[in-house]
Amino acid sequence: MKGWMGKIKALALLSSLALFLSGCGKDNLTALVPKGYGSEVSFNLIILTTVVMTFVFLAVIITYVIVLLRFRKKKGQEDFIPKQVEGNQTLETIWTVIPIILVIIMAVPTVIHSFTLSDTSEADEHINIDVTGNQYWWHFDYKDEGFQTSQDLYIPQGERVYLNMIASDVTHSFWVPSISGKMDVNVDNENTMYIEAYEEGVYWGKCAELCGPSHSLMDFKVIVVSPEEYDQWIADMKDVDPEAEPESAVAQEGKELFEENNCMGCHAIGSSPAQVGPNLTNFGDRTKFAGFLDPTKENLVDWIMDPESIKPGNKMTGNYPDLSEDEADKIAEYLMQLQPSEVTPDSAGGLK
Amino acid sequence: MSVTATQKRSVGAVLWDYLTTIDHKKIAHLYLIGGGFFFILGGLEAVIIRIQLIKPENDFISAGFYNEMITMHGTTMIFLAAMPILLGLMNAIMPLQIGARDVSFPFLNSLGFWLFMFGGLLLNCSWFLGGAPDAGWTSYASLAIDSPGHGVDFYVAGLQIAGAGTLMGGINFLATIVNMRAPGMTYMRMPLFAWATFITSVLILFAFPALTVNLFLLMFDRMFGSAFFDVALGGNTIIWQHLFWIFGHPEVYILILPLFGLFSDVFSTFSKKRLFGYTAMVFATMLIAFLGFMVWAHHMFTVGLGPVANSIFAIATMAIAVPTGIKIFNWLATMWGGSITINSAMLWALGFIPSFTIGGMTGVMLGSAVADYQYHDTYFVIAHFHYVIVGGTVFGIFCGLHYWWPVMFGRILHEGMGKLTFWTFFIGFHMTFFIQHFLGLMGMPRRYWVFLEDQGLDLGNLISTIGAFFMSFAVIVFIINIFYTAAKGERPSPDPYDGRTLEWATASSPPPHYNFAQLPLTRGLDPLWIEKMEGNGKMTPAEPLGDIHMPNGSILPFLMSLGFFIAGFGFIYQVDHSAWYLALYGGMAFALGCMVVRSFKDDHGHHIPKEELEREAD
Amino acid sequence: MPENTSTNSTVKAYQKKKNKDEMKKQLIAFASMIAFTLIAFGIVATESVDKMFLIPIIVIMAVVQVGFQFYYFMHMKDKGHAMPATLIYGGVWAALLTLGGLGLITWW
Amino acid sequence: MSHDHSLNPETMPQDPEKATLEGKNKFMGLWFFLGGEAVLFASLFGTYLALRNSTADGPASDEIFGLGLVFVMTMLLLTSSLTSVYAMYHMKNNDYSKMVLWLGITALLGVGFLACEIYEFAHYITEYGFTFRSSAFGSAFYTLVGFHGGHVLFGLCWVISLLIRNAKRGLNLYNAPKFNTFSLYWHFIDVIWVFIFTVVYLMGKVG
Ligand code: HEA
Ligand code: HEA
Ligand code: HEC
Ligand code: CUA
Ligand SMILES: [Cu+2]
Repeated sequence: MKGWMGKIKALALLSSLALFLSGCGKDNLTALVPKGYGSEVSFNLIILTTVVMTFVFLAVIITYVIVLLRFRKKKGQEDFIPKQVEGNQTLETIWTVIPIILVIIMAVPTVIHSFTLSDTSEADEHINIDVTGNQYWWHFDYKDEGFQTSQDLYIPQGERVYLNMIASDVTHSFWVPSISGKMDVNVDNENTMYIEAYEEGVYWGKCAELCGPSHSLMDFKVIVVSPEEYDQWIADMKDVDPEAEPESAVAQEGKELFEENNCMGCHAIGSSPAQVGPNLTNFGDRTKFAGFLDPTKENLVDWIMDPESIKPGNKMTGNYPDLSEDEADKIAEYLMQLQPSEVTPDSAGGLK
Repeated sequence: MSVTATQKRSVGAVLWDYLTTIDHKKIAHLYLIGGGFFFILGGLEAVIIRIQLIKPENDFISAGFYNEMITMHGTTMIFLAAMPILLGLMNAIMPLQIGARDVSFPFLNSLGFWLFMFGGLLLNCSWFLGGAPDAGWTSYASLAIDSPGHGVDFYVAGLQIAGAGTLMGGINFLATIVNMRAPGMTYMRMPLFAWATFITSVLILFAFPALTVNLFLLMFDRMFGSAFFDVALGGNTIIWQHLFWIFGHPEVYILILPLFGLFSDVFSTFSKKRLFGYTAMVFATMLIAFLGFMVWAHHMFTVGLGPVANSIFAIATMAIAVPTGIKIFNWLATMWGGSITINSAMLWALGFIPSFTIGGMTGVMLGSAVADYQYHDTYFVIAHFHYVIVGGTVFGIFCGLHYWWPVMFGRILHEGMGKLTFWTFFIGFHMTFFIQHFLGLMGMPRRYWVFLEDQGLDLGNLISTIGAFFMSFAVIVFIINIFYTAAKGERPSPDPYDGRTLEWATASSPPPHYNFAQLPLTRGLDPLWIEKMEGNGKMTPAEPLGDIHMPNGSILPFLMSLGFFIAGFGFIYQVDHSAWYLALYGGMAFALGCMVVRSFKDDHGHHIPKEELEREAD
Repeated sequence: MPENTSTNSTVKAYQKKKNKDEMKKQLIAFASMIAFTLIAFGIVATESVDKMFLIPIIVIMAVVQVGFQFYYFMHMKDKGHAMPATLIYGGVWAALLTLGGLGLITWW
Repeated sequence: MSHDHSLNPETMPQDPEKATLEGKNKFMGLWFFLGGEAVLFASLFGTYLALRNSTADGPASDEIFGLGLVFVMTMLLLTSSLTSVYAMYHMKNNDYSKMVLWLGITALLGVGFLACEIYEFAHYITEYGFTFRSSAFGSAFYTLVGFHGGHVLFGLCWVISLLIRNAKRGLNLYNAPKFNTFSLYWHFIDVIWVFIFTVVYLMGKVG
């Protein structure tokens, strides 16, 4: 078993290299270059089954080609009546038994890893984060630490992190292809999965269950930092003073506008367990905001003024007073300077 | 009844004839026309999807509209295109293959068609009435409950009506095969297409009720305030997923098994050999159907059912590879040693083997639960099921149409255009869907209105879209072929392909409406072939020539379906205004009234006298 | 004319007797169905059986009772019922799977 | 083929309901339909089982179910099953008037059953405020039991229209299969009820 798995792994490595070289996918998004435990386990099975399938396909296609080459109706033999064969016990047994064996070969590791991947018995000894899927954004509650964040999930490299996931409105599905396979985020019950990332970096996450018009824009990021940086980040986040006065005057005005225009009704800065909209505590550190927009001032102003045109069906539209471009600009200024920590996606290598 | 006589009749008379017909061959025409219409509609929707995805962050159509598009594409293709066309083929051919004059329940047969048609129309009315359903063809409960407007209500009402029609079709075929096989046609002498019809009907019978119930639950929740899927009141949305897939997985075998039967007949005919391993083929079909009921949760591996459930369903899923493999290899063995003719019908069958094998293999890969955590809800799944559905079902439908066109319409399709259709479709198909496997693995989830720039997905999507244009071209060629054939097509003999089974043993092409003046006597598998080999050339009659009893046509199926159609609107709109209850009760009462009329009138059918049969035979 | 018409009166008499015997069996089936029902209601009303056993017992009694319905009242035991029986068992199998699916793994 | 001829004891075939092809078809068709119905009710039972404890602060099953009425309903329906057996017995003996009589009794018992059921539902609604919308349990309960009730109602309409349409026709090979399929259907309704009283009421009472 061991040596055999080793061979598979070598093969996996080789083919992943080949795929990588041929430009198959974006490094921090593709499932073909695993950078975490879950995706590695899945990947091994993908390779194993692909190898089996290649074998099967060759068997079929070679016979097929021979048949087509040898047994076409021949010129001059139009009236030839082939022998009417009823069947052949040996042959039929062979092509029943071999597939059974192949299926067993694939089924055994599948069963084993179904169990390893859903084993949550050690959850208490590891980091636990509550994940909430909402129509079109993700919320992360570091409940052991007592603060929340949204959109960007920070985890330490090389450690197991247990995610307890539930949806607030409709079913979503949590997927970070490079790090782990997906799990549905149901409305009915809490699902727990664990992830473990091997390398520092910023990884794309996607919502994989149809959840409304902006389903395709419900991206998030997983930011994998070193364990030391992670501790630093936790400390910084806990330290945030939501009332802190921004340095620049414009941002100061922005802060007031933010408070006046009902933004606070939904968005918390600093920790606040209730959330209708994303927590903005470390908004200035986002690699993308609203899931997929570059964090430029223009984009942010556009968003604040008309989120509907950017993310159809989002739950922010129409729930706050109309803003002038100038006001939006000031709010943007304020939001973009919310950078409570030194530990940022950039320090993890930046979003590629 | 000769063809020229038909042509002379006025349009009105033909129309009335089709509205009231209960002849299985004409109902088949209706199914093919209805299903064909919806296939083009679904295909156009597919093309719109592909145009939207031709480049990153495209805004050809809006996000909400895109979701309506995929939902209607999936729903239309599966319920309103593929299944009806298959029911059409079964209707046209199965009774002939078992040597029957008609089906068991001709009235029900017609009712089944009209229910499908009106259900489909009802569903598509949503486009014009505030938006189509947009929760995916799977319509998962949490999103379907959340969906505003009436789109999902149309989905519920339309599918409920169309589904009832399908169920009737299934029961009808079952009773027909059990009770109406011609003398000597034992079960183990039935052509595989007849067997496949039988087993598919069993699947319909056991799978559709789960959908019916599920649709009721959704309807009650959306229209009458119940709480099946309302978590706040203790509801559970996973119930929807279970019931949907308890129906849904058997459904995908409903889509493929008839064509497995068809391909068996085609391979054997065009190789001039009897089917290799007939018994194994029959039992493999049964086994696939049986296992098909025990794998539904492979669509739910990521729901969090736990490792035990996932493992069981993974193993059961992979097990289906075994009977399917038996079939693939038996087909190859059928051709092995044969004398293979390659015409356009056979081309589709030959194209099917590698295409479907790839689709089946990716199916087994999906069946490995742990790997599915990566594949699920990505373009890998889209690639898988288009490989089996297009590479299996659609190829099969084209194969069947080319093969049986003479039986159904008395003309033979143009070969050259047939081949052009095949090659462009075949190339376009692989172009569109092969690349999607990689798109999925590279991180592209399905049902994505846009994919983002700079994620390495551009080229793949572009290729995929170009492929779809190739397929459109092929379909257009096929449509031209139909019109060309209708106008100028060759009139074949009743047995143009040197056939082996009874659909080629009729007196004329197309067959007379009573099929066989005298029921044929079957003396073994491939009955017509046996007679030909023994030098008889045609079937021995199993009965003396006598009067034939045939059922009468009726407009009631059409009217009843119309009643349900109206009631459907009533159901959908009564939430807005109680005046709509009028439509609800009115439509229902009308349909029930038709039923009462039907049951209170004795209808003993009519007799075709022996003399007339003799006259026509000359 | 119907094919299997028999004008022979001894055959008629035989037929009548057969129907009577059949009716007797059906009456016995009915009596036992009533008995089962009484027992089921009885043990639930009196709470005389432990809950752990009670549910299996009443379910088994229901199944047996339904067997009587099918085999005696609906004649599934008679000739010519092979196909109906096959399909009913198929339906029961599909039904059990559905029940298993919803009853056992909806809550996980 | 003499469909319309009334039969007399001398010309009666052994099984009038299966003597013609139409009869055989009806017979098979109905059985297959029942196979499908089995799955239909299984889906409803499954839903009920999954939701039976989801009472969402509304009334729970053991609080509201009363066994007395259910027992009466059970007896009514079981007996009606027997009476329809009698009807078929007389059909086979070609005794049309007795058959009609027993079918009439069957219908009356069915009406009694439905009346009890309507009373029961009304009682739950007025007494406990327990409705279709109270909780997922409520929805599942009314849907399952209501579907069965709907089947009973349909069966009643069926048998009554059969009795009316054939009042003057007597028994013949054309309508014998119709009576027979009705009686099969009626038994099946009884089968479903056996599971309903067991799974819903008895198990619900136990909690
Ligand atoms: C015609 C329709 C059709 C057919 C025939 C199949 C056939 C199969 N399907 Fe597919 N499937 C769909 C239509 C179909 N499917 C659809 C529509 C969906 C998506 C629904 C949605 O979510 O919208 C889907 C989704 C789907 C999933 C869920 C994926 C996901 O959402 O995550 C899975 C998972 O197991 C699966 C598996 C299989 C398997 C194992 C088969 C098997 O039957 C295949 C068997 C065939 C072979 C294996 C090839 C021939 C065999 C040999 C040559 C022998 C040797 C082979 C081996 C030993 C491997 N299918
Ligand atoms: C029988 C089933 C069936 C068939 C045949 C097809 C056929 C096709 N499908 Fe579809 N598909 C589904 C069933 C099917 N599909 C289902 C169930 C889904 C899932 C939906 C969901 O997620 O809910 C899906 C989803 C789906 C998607 C994914 C959407 C998404 O997730 O965002 C895509 C994308 O490429 C796609 C493409 C295609 C294409 C290009 C074809 C082509 O093969 C189509 C070829 C046909 C044509 C091109 C005909 C066009 C004809 C003309 C243009 C002629 C016009 C002429 C006249 C008017 C005279 N399909
Ligand atoms: C009704 C609640 C609500 C109100 C009021 C509201 N928002 Fe939002 N906001 C949301 C939601 C929900 C989202 C997530 C949208 C999405 O991605 O689909 C969001 C997203 C955002 C984002 C992007 C967050 C991120 O991390 O990606 C910003 C910035 C933002 N809102 C700013 C504002 C400002 C400024 C105001 C006030 C002028 C405001 N919001 C008012 C609900 C609200
Ligand atoms: Cu959330 Cu898709
Ligand atoms: Cu499936």
